[in-house]
Amino acid sequence: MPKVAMVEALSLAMGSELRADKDMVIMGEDVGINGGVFRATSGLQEEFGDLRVIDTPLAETMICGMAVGMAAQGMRPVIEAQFMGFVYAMVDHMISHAGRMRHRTRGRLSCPMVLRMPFGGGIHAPEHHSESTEAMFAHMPGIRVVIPSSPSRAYGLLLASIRDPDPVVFLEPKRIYRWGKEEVEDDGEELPLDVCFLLRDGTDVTLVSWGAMIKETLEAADKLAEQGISAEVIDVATISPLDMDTIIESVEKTGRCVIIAEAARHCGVAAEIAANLADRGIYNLLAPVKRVTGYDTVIPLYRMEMKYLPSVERILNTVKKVFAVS
Amino acid sequence: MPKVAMVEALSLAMGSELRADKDMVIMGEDVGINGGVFRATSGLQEEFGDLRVIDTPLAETMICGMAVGMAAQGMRPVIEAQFMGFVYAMVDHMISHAGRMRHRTRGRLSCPMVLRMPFGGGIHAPEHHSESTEAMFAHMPGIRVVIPSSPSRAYGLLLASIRDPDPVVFLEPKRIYRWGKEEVEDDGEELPLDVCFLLRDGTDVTLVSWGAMIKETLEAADKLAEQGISAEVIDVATISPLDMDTIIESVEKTGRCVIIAEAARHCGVAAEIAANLADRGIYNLLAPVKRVTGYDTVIPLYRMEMKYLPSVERILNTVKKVFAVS
Amino acid sequence: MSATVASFSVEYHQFLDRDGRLIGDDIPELAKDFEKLISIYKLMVQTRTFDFKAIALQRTGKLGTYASCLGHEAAQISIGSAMREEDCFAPMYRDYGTQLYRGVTMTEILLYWGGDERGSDYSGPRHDFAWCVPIATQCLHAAGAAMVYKLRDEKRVAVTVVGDGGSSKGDVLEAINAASAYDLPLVIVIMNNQWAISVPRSKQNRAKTLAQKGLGAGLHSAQVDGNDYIASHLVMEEAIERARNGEGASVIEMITYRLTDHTTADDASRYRENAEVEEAWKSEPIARLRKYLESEGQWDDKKQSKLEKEVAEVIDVAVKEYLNTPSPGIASMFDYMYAELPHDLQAQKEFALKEAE
Amino acid sequence: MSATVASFSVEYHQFLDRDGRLIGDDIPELAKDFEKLISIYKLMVQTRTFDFKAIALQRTGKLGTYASCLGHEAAQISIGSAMREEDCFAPMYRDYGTQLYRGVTMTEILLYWGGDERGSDYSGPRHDFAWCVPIATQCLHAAGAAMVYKLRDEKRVAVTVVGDGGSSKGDVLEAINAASAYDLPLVIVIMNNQWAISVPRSKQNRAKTLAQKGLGAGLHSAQVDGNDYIASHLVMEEAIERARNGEGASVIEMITYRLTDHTTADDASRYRENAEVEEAWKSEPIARLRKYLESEGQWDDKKQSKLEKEVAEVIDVAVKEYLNTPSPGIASMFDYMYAELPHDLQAQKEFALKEAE
Ligand SMILES: Cc1ncc(C[n+]2csc(CCOP(=O)(O)OP(=O)(O)O)c2C)c(N)n1
Ligand SMILES: Cc1ncc(C[n+]2csc(CCOP(=O)(O)OP(=O)(O)O)c2C)c(N)n1
Ligand SMILES: [Mg+2]
Ligand SMILES: [Mg+2]
Repeated sequence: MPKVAMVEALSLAMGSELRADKDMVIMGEDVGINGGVFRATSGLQEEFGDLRVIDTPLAETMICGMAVGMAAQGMRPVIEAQFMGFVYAMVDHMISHAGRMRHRTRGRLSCPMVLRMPFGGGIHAPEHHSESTEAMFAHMPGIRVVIPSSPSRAYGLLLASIRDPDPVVFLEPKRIYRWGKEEVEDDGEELPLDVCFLLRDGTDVTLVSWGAMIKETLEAADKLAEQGISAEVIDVATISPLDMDTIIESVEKTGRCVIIAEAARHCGVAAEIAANLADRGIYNLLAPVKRVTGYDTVIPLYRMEMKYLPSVERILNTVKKVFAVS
Repeated sequence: MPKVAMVEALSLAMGSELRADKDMVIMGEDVGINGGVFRATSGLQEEFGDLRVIDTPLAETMICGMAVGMAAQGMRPVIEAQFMGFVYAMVDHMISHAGRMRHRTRGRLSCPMVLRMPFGGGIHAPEHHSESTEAMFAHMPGIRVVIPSSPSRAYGLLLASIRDPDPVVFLEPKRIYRWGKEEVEDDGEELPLDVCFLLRDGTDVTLVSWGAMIKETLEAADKLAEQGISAEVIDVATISPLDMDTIIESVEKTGRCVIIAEAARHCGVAAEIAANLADRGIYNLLAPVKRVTGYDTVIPLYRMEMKYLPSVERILNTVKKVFAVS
Repeated sequence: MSATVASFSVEYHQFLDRDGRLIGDDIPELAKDFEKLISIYKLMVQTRTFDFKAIALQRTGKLGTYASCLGHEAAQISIGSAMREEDCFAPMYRDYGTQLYRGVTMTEILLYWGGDERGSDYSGPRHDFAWCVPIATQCLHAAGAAMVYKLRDEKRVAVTVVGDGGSSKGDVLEAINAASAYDLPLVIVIMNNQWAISVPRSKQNRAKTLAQKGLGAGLHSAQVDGNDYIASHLVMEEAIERARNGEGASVIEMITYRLTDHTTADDASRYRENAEVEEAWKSEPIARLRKYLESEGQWDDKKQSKLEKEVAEVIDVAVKEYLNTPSPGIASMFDYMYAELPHDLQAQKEFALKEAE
Repeated sequence: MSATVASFSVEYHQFLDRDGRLIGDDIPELAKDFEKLISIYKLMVQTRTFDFKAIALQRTGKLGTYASCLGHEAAQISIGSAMREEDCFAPMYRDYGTQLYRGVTMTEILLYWGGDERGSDYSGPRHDFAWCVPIATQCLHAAGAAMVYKLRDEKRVAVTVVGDGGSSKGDVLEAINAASAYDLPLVIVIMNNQWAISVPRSKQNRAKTLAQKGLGAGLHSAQVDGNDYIASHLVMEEAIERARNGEGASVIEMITYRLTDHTTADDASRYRENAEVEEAWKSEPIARLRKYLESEGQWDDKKQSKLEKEVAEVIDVAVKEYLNTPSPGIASMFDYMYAELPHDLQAQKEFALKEAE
């Protein structure tokens, strides 16, 4: 089996489900013949035709609002925001309708749609192409928020997201779209949408992350191992609902936790994890819970963006601090 | 001096600044002759004319996008979203432009605007009229987020917000628009936009809240006093930037902290406060940091909304828990 | 060199003048279909009587804020009567006339404004959208529904309504554009009742009509007297059948008037002249149709009294049913958030249930 | 009864055909103002030469993703030449022609695409808006600027540009509506270059023109050959002067063609035929104006060589300046977030500076 990158795994998942479910359609800007600007839908229009893989006018509110309407009438639209920086015109329909349709109508209507988008920085992209505002979606009731960090998780989580009877925001860490190739069997097997993934066993400190920062987090764990520190690495993967049990179990063992996120710090998802530890996990903590995050600034244009994003070094320095204090 | 309610204090502040600053204008749906649906701009169009207090077409994106443009060209627009449930069409311009204008142009252009809106539940209003999504704005770089909880703080904080050279989201807890009348001197004195307000001194537990929940929080503190528990009450007031120093100082003294917020729990502002305590405050904590919040559901229509909103009883039960464990 | 590359016009349609007299030469069949007109008239009276009852309930603390449909009866019912059951309706918040025609019950309307989600679990067409409070968003849901019918090759049409105020919102314009781009079976009705709360039509823009927004994307666009049931029905019927037959989407502006406060939370006397309202009453749709039916010998005071009695009775039953509906219960806050309750909400539900004990 | 209540049309304007011949009878004065036309021609050549240079820099790793303006030179420069300095320009992301005319420097353009915010600290009119990446949002900023000029009674006009793709977004339509509602001194240019990345014009909607979007709100709306500098300038000048004189806003559709990839990150050969591009080259604006000037005896090969040399030199200076610009430094991430750094950011700045040590 040839190894594939995450972006190809996503394409496999969408192709597999387009084949299996005639109600599924893909809609977005440039998703058709162009295959999306990152090629995540490459070849799909060719295989399934332009009534299944549909280019749209350039209008995000329209794409999202129509998807809500289509989902409520029994189809399964998988829509794309070309970059997370362009999703904000979709926020109204997501929070006011997608997340409320089932609740509002007591289950008479529902909204089985997926909103996919590449997110995060680090690819030398222009302004507005490097956003990480997953917290905005995680705070919306009625919406699942899923973030893969490897090709196989991308495949299984996207399949599950498409099949889920409720709306899912599916965030794709574009910095690792082509990193960490794996063999991915196109077997239609989905992964659960409510558990963390334990990527590395450890005993001394729990490193929690998601998306592209998994890359630096795993590298940091390697470096820590060289220094004799055994780090457990957890990929949160589904930031809503958040599987705190797995994280708390880990911290029961390690007593220390550092959360690594690319997004701005203030009111980010990392805060939710730390807040849970301050409540349910407090008696297990041997040290302060630290967050390694982006700054509360706009992510700068690319000359400075690597200074903004958490680096392996920043992670290591922070881990050092949680050991200094015990 | 007659006592005024919060909504009147807001009106005083806007009138005062319209008088002082010819560049200030008010724009929004029904802000003119109708004085806003809650009467916060009552009488202002009559006094200042319809070129200073301007009714708009029904288009939130337009209102916010134009305000960004106006602010960048040297005016000080104070715009209104009629309810927080209708602000989502403004999110794009707030995050993509208002919060970035100064940074993007290295200070060449800036965005001194205020986006006001009533928020929160508990007034038996229809669907979409009871939202508390302040976390969404608190996570946006470059934007201040301010929430008053009394007439005098409303007056001073709104004045400061209008005068601030950067964009401010000003959230008005409508459930207490007419509660807790105070004498408010219309003296043009502003309040700082970066500090918490200590509403009640205490030694045993720190209760942290903002907006309309201050009402229940103060009531809970009264009840606790009857039970011999001395609660310190902090009104966060500016959720971005957040004055953690005051909160941590209080917890250094009390060792216990309960955060009360009306919003959905997951990734809300309460999480940020707890996360800071899990880091900088950890060695002072005698008990888990607890959050009393709305549920991670849509706020229900009004028959059930009081079951959704944190009650005095829910606060007391939670405080009981942080004493049970030490 | 200059050359005209495109030209357009908007037509206005009316058959009954405000005194219930037929105008123009081309008298449509519908004007002589008295069985139909009488049944429509009855529903108009029921709609209005219900509306008054709802306001009374609100005034006596038995209902929350309520958005009246007073004055919109002909326009709304014409939409209902031009649609088929399998078509899809995406309403705004005061479209009771259309909805009653389609089978939504008065009890359901009261439940919704009485703060109970069960009101939106319509017994009417189960695929119709729920009331929509975020203005204009429903237009895109309707466009989505129309897209489904088109993709599935079903001969169904989506119909949506937005106000004169709401017509300024991007959602409407994007829906119009989508209808053009995908050639959708969609009809967008702009219900121009002259006011958006306190903001008059003239402040939304300076264009002569709101219908012409459809021209921006090349859609069929027309204006109709929305207080004239006959004209409204015919214009809607034409637009819906065009859509059904693959001849494209339409934007229909219905001219009507909001005869009372925006909602029970509003006080229209703050911002509009009584004289204007009095003048508007002279064009209102129910008296107009009644006068026409009377002039044709199809209606009289006796029939009216009987109707009023019948209507009062059915409304009474609906109100009782509403008032006797027990609380939805704590669990209902959680149970409809997802098809399957996730672990975090399961825990919150247990907490809430325990707290309520 | 039916009556026409409103009618409209869209005119198309052109003076130079694609071979540089004057067409039509009414020859405008501008066609004989050779001093002006030559200076415009020079800027067109400079713009294109700069564009090629920027792409070369990107290909050699010295510049980030870059959005070319190849083919848009006449249209863009006509906007610049019809505006006054005190007017306000709210660009999209590839409007270098307009911007160079207004005083933005080539170094600034390179800095922006080179990942340095200092590029947007224009030396050009300091009140102009920065490049705008979130499509169509700039239209509302321009409407806001126009509102300021109107409220302050200044005789200034705001001009903005949006693409054929972008014209589908609600922001544009809300800006058009606002321009009508407030009678704003605003000109919205729809730069129809036939493609929105891989999506052709025909997929945005089925309307005959994009200009007619203005008709939806009753604005003056016209279409012009955007590869004809003379027609474009005159149409823009008329629209801008109307706005300045309080005669209302306009929507101008300029017909042009994106002759190369969407940006350097794109590969247009994936989705469009080479034949179409080749055909489009026959209408491109620079050769056309050159042919006209040559036919009038105003230009020749010698002048052309001299121009090319001059242009190469100024571009060389700009590129050097760009390449030699030192890093903005860590502090720059924080220093422009607020007029005064709040305490939390102060702490983060200190942390970042320490980390960098
Ligand atoms: C997006 C949004 N903004 C504001 C409101 C508050 N609001 C409710 S109704 C209304 C006026 C609507 O006027 P119009 O569209 O003409 O419809 P009408 O009420 O006259 O039927 C406003 C501003 C809302 N519900 N949604
Ligand atoms: C709101 C938004 N959505 C998507 C994008 C990504 N994107 C950048 S350019 C572009 C196509 C724009 O086409 P058009 O408006 O015709 O302008 P052109 O690039 O042809 O000049 C897209 C989809 C964006 N920048 N902003
Ligand atoms: Mg109206
Ligand atoms: Mg284009």
